[in-house]
Amino acid sequence: MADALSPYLPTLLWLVPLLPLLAGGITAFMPNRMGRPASWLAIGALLVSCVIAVAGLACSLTPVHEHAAPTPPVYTWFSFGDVALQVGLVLDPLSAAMGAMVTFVALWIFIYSTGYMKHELRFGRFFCFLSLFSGAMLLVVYSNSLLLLFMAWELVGLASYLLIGYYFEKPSAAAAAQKAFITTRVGDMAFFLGMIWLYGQSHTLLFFDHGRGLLETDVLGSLAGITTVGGLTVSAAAALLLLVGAMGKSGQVPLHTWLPDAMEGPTPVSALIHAATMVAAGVFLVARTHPIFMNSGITGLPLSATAWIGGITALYAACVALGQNDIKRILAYSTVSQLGFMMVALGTGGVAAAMFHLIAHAFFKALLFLSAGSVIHGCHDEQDIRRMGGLAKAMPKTFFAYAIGMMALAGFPFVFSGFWSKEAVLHQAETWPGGHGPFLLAATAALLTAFYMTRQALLVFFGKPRSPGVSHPHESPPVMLVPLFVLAAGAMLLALVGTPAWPWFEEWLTGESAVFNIWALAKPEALKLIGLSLVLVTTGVTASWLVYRNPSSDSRAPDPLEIKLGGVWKFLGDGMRFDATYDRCIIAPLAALARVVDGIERQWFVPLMALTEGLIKMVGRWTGNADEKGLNDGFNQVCSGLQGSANSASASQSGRPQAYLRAIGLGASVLLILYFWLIS
Amino acid sequence: MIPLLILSPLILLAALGAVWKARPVHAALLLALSLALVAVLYLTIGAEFIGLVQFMVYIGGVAILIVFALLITRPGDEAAELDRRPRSLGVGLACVLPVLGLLLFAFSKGLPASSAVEANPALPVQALGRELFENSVPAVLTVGVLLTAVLIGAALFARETGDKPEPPASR
Amino acid sequence: MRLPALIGLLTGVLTSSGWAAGTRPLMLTGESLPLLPQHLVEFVLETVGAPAWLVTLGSLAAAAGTVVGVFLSAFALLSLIERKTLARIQNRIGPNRAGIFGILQPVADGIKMLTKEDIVPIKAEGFLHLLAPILIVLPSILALGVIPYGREWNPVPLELGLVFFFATGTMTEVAVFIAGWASGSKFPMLGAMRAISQMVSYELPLIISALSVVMLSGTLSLTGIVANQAGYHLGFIPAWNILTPWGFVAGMVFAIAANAESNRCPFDLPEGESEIVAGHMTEYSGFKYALFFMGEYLGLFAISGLGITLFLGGWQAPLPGLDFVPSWIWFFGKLAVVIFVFLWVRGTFPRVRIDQLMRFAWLCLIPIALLTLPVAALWKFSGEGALGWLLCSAVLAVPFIIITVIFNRRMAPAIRTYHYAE
Amino acid sequence: MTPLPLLLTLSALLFVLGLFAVLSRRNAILVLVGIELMLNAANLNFIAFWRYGPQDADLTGPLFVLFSIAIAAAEAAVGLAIILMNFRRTRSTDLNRLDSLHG
Amino acid sequence: MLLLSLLSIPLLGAAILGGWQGLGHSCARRLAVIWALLPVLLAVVIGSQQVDPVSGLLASCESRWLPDAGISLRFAVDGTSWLFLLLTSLVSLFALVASARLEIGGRGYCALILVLEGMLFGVFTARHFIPWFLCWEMTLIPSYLLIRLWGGPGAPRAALRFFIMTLGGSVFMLLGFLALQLAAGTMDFNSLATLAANHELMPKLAATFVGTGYSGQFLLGVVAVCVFLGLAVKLPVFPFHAWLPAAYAEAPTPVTMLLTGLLSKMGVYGLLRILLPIFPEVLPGLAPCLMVLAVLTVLLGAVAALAQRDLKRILAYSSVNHLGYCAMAVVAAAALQTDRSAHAAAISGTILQAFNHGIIASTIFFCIGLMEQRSGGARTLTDFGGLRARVPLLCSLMGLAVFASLGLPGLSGFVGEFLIFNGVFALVPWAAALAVIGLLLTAVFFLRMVRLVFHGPLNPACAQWPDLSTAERWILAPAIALILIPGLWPQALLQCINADTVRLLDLLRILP
Repeated sequence: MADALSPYLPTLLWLVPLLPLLAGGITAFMPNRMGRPASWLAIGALLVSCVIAVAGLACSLTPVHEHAAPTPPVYTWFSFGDVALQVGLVLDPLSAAMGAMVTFVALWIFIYSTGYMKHELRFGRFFCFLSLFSGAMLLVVYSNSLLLLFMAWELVGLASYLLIGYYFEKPSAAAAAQKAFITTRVGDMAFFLGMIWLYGQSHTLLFFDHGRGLLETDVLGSLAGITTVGGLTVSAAAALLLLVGAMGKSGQVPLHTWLPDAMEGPTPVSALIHAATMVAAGVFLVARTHPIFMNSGITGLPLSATAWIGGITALYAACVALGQNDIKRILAYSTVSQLGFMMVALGTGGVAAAMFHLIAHAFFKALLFLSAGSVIHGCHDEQDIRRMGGLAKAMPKTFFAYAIGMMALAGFPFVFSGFWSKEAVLHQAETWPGGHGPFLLAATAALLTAFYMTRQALLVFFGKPRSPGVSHPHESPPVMLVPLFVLAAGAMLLALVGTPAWPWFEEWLTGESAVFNIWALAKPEALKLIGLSLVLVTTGVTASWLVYRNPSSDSRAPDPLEIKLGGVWKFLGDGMRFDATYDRCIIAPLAALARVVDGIERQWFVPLMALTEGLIKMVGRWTGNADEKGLNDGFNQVCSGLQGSANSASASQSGRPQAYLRAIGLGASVLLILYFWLIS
Repeated sequence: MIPLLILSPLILLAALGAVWKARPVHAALLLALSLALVAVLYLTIGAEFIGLVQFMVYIGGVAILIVFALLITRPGDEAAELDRRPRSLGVGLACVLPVLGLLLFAFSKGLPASSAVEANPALPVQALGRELFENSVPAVLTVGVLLTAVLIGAALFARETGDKPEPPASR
Repeated sequence: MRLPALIGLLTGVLTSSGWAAGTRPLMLTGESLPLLPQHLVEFVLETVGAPAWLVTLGSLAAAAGTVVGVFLSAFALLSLIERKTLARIQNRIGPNRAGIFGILQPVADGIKMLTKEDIVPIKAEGFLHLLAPILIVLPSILALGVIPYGREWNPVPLELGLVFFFATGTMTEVAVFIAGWASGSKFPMLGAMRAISQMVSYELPLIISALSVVMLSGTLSLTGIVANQAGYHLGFIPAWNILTPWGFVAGMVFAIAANAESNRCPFDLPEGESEIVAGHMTEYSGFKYALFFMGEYLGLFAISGLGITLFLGGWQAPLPGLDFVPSWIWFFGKLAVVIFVFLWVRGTFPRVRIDQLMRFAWLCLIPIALLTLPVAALWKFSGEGALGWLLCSAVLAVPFIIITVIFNRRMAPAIRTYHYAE
Repeated sequence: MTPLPLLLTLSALLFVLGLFAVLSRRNAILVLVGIELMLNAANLNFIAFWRYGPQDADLTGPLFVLFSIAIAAAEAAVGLAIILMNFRRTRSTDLNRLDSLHG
Repeated sequence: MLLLSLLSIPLLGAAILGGWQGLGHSCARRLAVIWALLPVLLAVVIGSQQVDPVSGLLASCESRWLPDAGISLRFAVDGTSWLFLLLTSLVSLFALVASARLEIGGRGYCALILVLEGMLFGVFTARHFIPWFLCWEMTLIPSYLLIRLWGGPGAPRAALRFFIMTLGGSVFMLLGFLALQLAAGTMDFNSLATLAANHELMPKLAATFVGTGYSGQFLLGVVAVCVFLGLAVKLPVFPFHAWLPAAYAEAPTPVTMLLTGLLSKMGVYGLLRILLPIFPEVLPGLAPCLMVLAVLTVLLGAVAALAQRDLKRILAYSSVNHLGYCAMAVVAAAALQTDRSAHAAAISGTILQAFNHGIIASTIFFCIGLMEQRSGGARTLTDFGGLRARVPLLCSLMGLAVFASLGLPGLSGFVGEFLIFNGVFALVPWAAALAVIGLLLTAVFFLRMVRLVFHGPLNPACAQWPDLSTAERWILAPAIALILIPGLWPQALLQCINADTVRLLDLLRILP
C-alpha cells in the first residue's frame, strides 16, 4: 500500500491536518443536541488522518534517498511587494513518526472521551475543540515552514486554551486557561522574534527547499557566519529564541507554571494535550530545528542551554511531584519532568533518543492520564489521592492498565518502553562532552520518578478506602477501557524498537538501516547504564514502598514524608513557590504600571485639554456676542418690515378644492358656449 | 335592443341615486348597483369578458373599497354623516348642463352614418388575450408597473404615520 | 325494488315515445342520469309545442333546479355529517336524537329555522336587511352552475366559466357588507369589516393560484381545463394539475385561500363567536339565518368544486381502468374527500388572530401564489418532465423557504408568561 | 333607435351625473363615486363604438376598456388612501374643510 | 464617472435623508442601510475595473477648479486607495446596520453618517492637497455632531476635545502645505513626490525661505513634523491620543465603529500616501524620534488597556495599540536602509493591518453594542460574567474577533502583524523587540476581558439575556467572513496592493 500511495502522499499529506480542522469547523456549527454526530464526525476525520499518517510512516520506512534531504513541494501562500512567501508540508522520518503517534494516540483518546464526557452538556463542542487541536497539532508536525509551524503552534495554543477552559464556569478553570495561553505566549513571542530574525537574514522560512531551506547546508552556513548582539551568531541567537518558545510550550522551568494548572481541563484533554502531544510540540520544535542548534557557531550555547534547562526541569518537577496530592497534578509534574528528560537528550545531541522518549512517553503518559480519568470517573470526581485507596479490587482492569503505565514511567526494566527510552536518554547525557551536570540531574530525577509513581500507586490502589466517596467505586465502561488496553499494549511493544540490541528507531531517524545484534546489550557501556537504571528504579520503588506501605486510614493524616521533611514538603507542594513569586515580581508590578499609566492618562492629559477648551470657548463666546448684537438685529428688522406688507394679498383664495373645480367648470362652460357660438 | 331599453333607465336611476342620496353608504351601494347594471349591459351586448371584469373590479374592488373607506371615516354623530343637499346646486348645474349639451351635440354630429344593431362580432377572449400580450405588451407592462406603484403608494399613504413604540427586541 | 322499476318504466316510456324517434335519442346511461330532469322538461315542452325560447328557458330552469336540488340535499346532509365528524374528532357523539344516528337532524333543524320568529331590529334598514341573505345565496348558486360535474353533466358550459365564477364570488362581499351595515348594530358591522378584509385579501391568492392553471391550459373554460387534465403519465399517474410542482403549490395555496374565502375554521374570524357573537349574522334569525348558512355551505361546495376542476382533474377518473364508473360519481367522490379535508381542518386547527390572518395572506400566500406563475412557465418550457420537476422544485423551494422563514419569524408568537397557570 | 345613439346618450347622462357629483358633493369619498361614474361613462362609449361602430374588427375598444378599468381601480385605491390620510389628520372627509391652501 | 458617482452617492443619500421631512426613525435607518449598499456595490465595481498599466489606477476623475491657483479636484483610485474605499463602504454600512439594530438615531444621524462616508471617500481618493484637506476637515463636522448629539453623558466634552485636538493638528498640516505651495508652487501629491524624489524640494524651500536663514534640510524637517502632527492626532500617536479614549467611550457604539474603523485609518493612509513619498529626504533623520513615539504608543496603549474597566475604553486603548504598529511600520519604512523585502513587508503590513483592524475593531464594538443593549447600558467588566453559558453565539463570534485582534494565526490580524514585525525587525530591530511586549500585553488584556466577561459563573444580571437573533447573526456573518478570509487567504487583499507597493518602493528608490 505504501508504495502505491507514495506518489500521492505530498497531496494526501495535506488531508492529515486539514481533515480534523475541517471536522472542527463543521462541528463548530452543530448545535449542542447534535453532540453524538459531532463526535462521530471528529473520530471519522481523525481515523482517515490516522490511516494516511500511518501510510506516510510506512512510506518513509523505506528510505529512497539515504542521507538526502527531502524535497517536498512548496506553495506560495501570499506575496507582498515582489516577494513571495512560501509554505509546504514535509514527510521525513521525524514528522512521519510524530504524526503517526499523534493521530494514533489522539484517535484512542477521542474514543475514550466519548465515554468519559458522555454526560457533558457541551459534548459536541468538546469534540470540536479536540478536532481543532488535532488538526493544528498535525500541522505543527508536518509543517515544512517555520511560519506555518508557528501558526499551527498558536492554534494549538488556542485549542489548549479552549479545552482548559472547557468548564469555563469554574473561575479556576478560566484562570488556568488564561494563564496557559499567556505563559506560552511569552515563549511564543520569543519564537516569533526568532522566526522573523531567521527570515530577515535568510529570506526563507522553509525547512527544506531544494537546498535553499533553513535546515539545509547553505543557509545554515551563512546564518552561522553572521555575528550579532553579544557576540552570538544569528543562528545561535535565533536558536536560543526558539528554545524559549519551546520552553513555553513544553513547560520547562521557568515557564512551566501553567502546566499543572492546566489540569483544570477534562482528563482526556490532559491526556492528549498536556501529556502526549502539545507539550511535546516544544521538544518537537527543537528536534525539528536541531540543525540550527547544532550549527550555531563554536560556543554551542543553545545546545548546552537546552541540556541544562532540561536537566533542571527534570529534577525540579520530580521533586515537586513528591509533594502533590492531586492525582492529576502528580502526573502533570511528572510530565514536566519527562519533558525535561527529552530536553536533556536534545541538548546532548540525541534527537533520536529524545524522539523515542517522546513517543514512548506519549503512550504511557496518555495511558496514565486516561487511567487516572477512569479512576476519577469511578470515584465520582474525586481527585485527591489521600482520599482514595484500595481501588485495585474494585477496578481491576483500570488498575492493570494503570500499573503498566506506571511501570513504564517509572522505568521498570526490560519489557517497558520507558525503561529503554530513559536508558537511551541517560546514555546520551552520560556521553555528552559538555559535562556531567545534566546527566546527574536526570539520573536523580529518574530515581525520584520511581519513588513518586510508586507512592501514587500505593495510595490509590492499595490499602483501604479512606473516604466514603470512594468506597463504592465502579469500573468504567468498555468504551473507556479499550483505549486503555490499546495504549498499554503500545507502551510495552514500543520497547521492541528502541533497545540497544536493535536500535531501529534511532537508525531510522538518522537514515541508516538497523542491524539486530543481541550482543550490543553486553557491551560494557550499555551494561553499565542498564545496571544504573536498574539500581535507580529499584531504589526508588523500594524506598517508596518502605515509606508508604502502611498508609494511614485517615485521609486527613499528614503524609509520612511531610512528617520527615516538614516545611520543605510544603515548599514542594507549592511548586517551589513559583506562582507566588511571579505574582509578586511580574504581575503586581505590571498592574501597578498600568494604574500609573492610566493615572497619567486621566490626570495629566485631561486638565491640559480642559485648559485649551476653556480658552477656545472664551474666544468663541466673545466673537459670538459680536455677531449677535452687531449683525443679526439689523437683519431682523428689515425682515419684519417686509413681512407686514405681504399679508393683504391672499384673501381671495378660499382654499377649497371644489370651489376651484367649480371655477374651472364654469370657465370651461363659458368657453364651450363661446366656442359653439363661434363655430355655429 | 330590449335589454338595453330595460337596463338604461335602471342604470340612470341608480346613478342618480348615487349622486343624490344623502346617506353616503346608500350612495355607495347605489353606485355599486349602477356599475353592476352596466356590467350586465356589457354582458347583453356581447362583451362578456369586459362585463365580468367590470363586475369583478368594480363590485369586488372599487365599491368595497369605497364602502370601507366610508366606514373608516365615519364621524361620530349621524347628522354629520349625512351629506345634505349641496348649497351650490345652481353652480353645479350651471357647469354640468353645458357639458351635457356639448356631449349630445357632439354625438349627434359625429355619429357614423351606418350603425347596425349587431355590427361587430362578439368579443373573442382568445383574440383579446393575443392582442394584449403580443401587440400591447408595453402597455400591459406599463399598467403593471403603475398598479405596483399604486399598491405601494396606497400602502404607504394608508399606513399609520409616525413611529409607533416598537416592542422590545426579541424576547 | 321500486326505484329501478320506475326508472325502467320511464326509460321505456321515453324511448318508445316520439322523442326517441324524433329529434334526439334519449340514451339514459349512467353518464346522463343527472340530465334526466332537463331532458324531461325539454321533452314535455317540445311535445306541448312551446316556443323555442320557452324550451331553452325551461331546460335551463330544469338544469338549475337539478343542481340546486342536489346541492341543497347535500347541504342538509353535510350539516349533519359535519356535526358528526366534528363530534368524532372531539371525542363526542354528536346529534343522535332525531332519527337513527340523528339522521333526521337536518329536517328537525329546518323545521326549527322555518318556524322561528323573524326578528328585525329597530335600527336595521328593512330592505337591505332582507336583501343581504338573498344576495349571499345567489352567487353561490350562480357559481355552482358553471362547474362541469360530469362528462355530460355540464349545466352552463360558459366559455368564460372561471371569470364568471370569480365575478359572482365578489358579490358575496357586497352581501356581507350589506348584512353588516343594514343590521344597524356594532357586532355585525365589525364582523362584516373583518369578513370583507379577509375575503378581499384571500381573493388575491385564490385567483392568482387559479391563473397558473389558466396559463398552462390556455383557456378560461372550466370544461376545457378539465379536458386538459385527461390522460395518464406512465400509464397510471393521472395528468392532474395537482401532480405537477407548480400545480401542487398552487393547489395548496388555493385550498388555504378557499378555506379562508368561505370563512371556515381556522379562518372563521368574521363569525368568531368568542369575539363578536356571530359577526354579520348576529342580528338575523329564523329563515334568514338559515339562508346565511346555506350560502356558506353552497359557497363551500362551489369553491371545492372549482378546486377539483382546476387541480384534481374534475370528473376524470383517478386510474385508467375506472372509466366505466359515471364521471359525475368521481366528481362527487372527490368533492366528498375535499369536504372531509375541510372538516378535518376545521376540527383540528385553532382559530388564528386577525393580524396573523392578514400577514399570512399578504406576506406568505400572495408571494407564493405569484411564484407559481413563472414556475408554471418554467415547467412548460423545461419539457414537463424530470428536468421540469427538478428545476421547478428548486425554483419553488428557495423562495418558499425564505418566505416561510421570514414569515415564521414575523409570526412567531411572543413567549408568554402565564401568571396564574403555574 | 339603434343601440349606438342610445348607448351614447346613456353614457353622456352618466358622465354628467358623475360630473355633478364631483362638483357638488361635500364628502370627498362621494366625489370619488362621481369620478367612477364618469369613468364608466367613458368605458361605455368605448364598448359602444367597438360594438356598433364602423366595421373594423380590431379590439382597441375592449382593450382600452380593460386598461381603463385597471387604472380606475388604481385611482380609487390611491384616492381613498389620500382621503384616509387626510381623515387621520383632520378627522373629517368634508372637502369644504380642506382649506389649508387658502390665502 | 464611477469614482464621481462613488463620491456623490453618500452625499446624495444624505441629502435625501435630510430633506425627507417626517421620515420615521426606523424608516430612515432602513433607508440609510439600503442606500449604504450602493457604495459597497460601486466599490466592488471599481475593484473589477482594469488597472491602467502606466499609472496603476483603477479609476480617476479630475476637474480644474481654480486653475489660476493651480488647484484641481483630482481624485484617483489605485489598489491601496481601493482597499481603503472598500473598508470605508463596508464599515459605514456596518455602522448603519448596527444603528438600525441598536435603534440609535434617526434621519439626521443617518444623513451625518453618510456625509462622513462621502468625505472619507474623498480623503482616500484625493490626489491634491486642497480637495484632500477639505474632505479631511469635513469629516470632523459629522463626527463631532454624531458624538455630541447621540453620545453618552460625557459626550459634549469628549466631542469638543476630539474636535479641538484634531483641528489643532490640521492647522499645523495646513501650514506645512502652505509652505510647500509657496516653495514648490504645487500642492499636488504626485508632483510633490516627484520633486522630492529628484531632491528638488529642499533647495526650493531653502530658496523661498531664505530670509529665515535656515537650511533646506531643517525647513523640510519642520514641514514634515507639521504634517506628521496633523496625521498623528488622527491616528493617534502618543502623546496626541488624549482625545481618543473619551471619544470612543462616549460616542454611540456605531459611531465608535466609524471612529475606530475609518477615522483612524485616515491617519494611516496619510502616513503612507503623504508623509512617506513627500518627505523621504528628512524622514530618516526624524525616524528615531518618531519610532520612539510609535513604540511608546504600542506599549502605553497596551499597558493603559490593562487598567481599564470600561469595555469600550479597553477597546479604545487596544486601537491605540494596534494603530501604533501601523505607525511603527511606516516610520520603519522611512528609515534609510535598503532592504527591499523588509520595506515591502512593512508597507504591505501597514495596509493590511489598517484594513483588518478596521473590520475587527468595528466587529468587536458592534458586539459590545449588543451587550450594552442587552445589559441596558452597563459595560464595565464587572457588569458581566459567565456570558458563554448564556449567550454562547455572541461570545464565540466576539471571541473570534478578539482573538483575531490579538493576532491569532488563521485570522486576519496575524498576517498584518507578521508583515509589520518582519519589516520593522529587519529595519529597526530594537523597536520590534520592544513592541513584541505590546503583542504579549494585548493578549493579556484581551484574555482578561474574556475571562471576566465570558467565563466564570454567570452573573445573575445577565441571566435572562437572549442570544443573537437571526438578524444579528446575519449582520455578524459577513464581518466574521471578512475576519476569516484574509486570515486564511491574505493574497486576496495583498494582490490589490502589491503593484502599488512596488511602485512606492521604486519611487523611494529602494532597490533590491
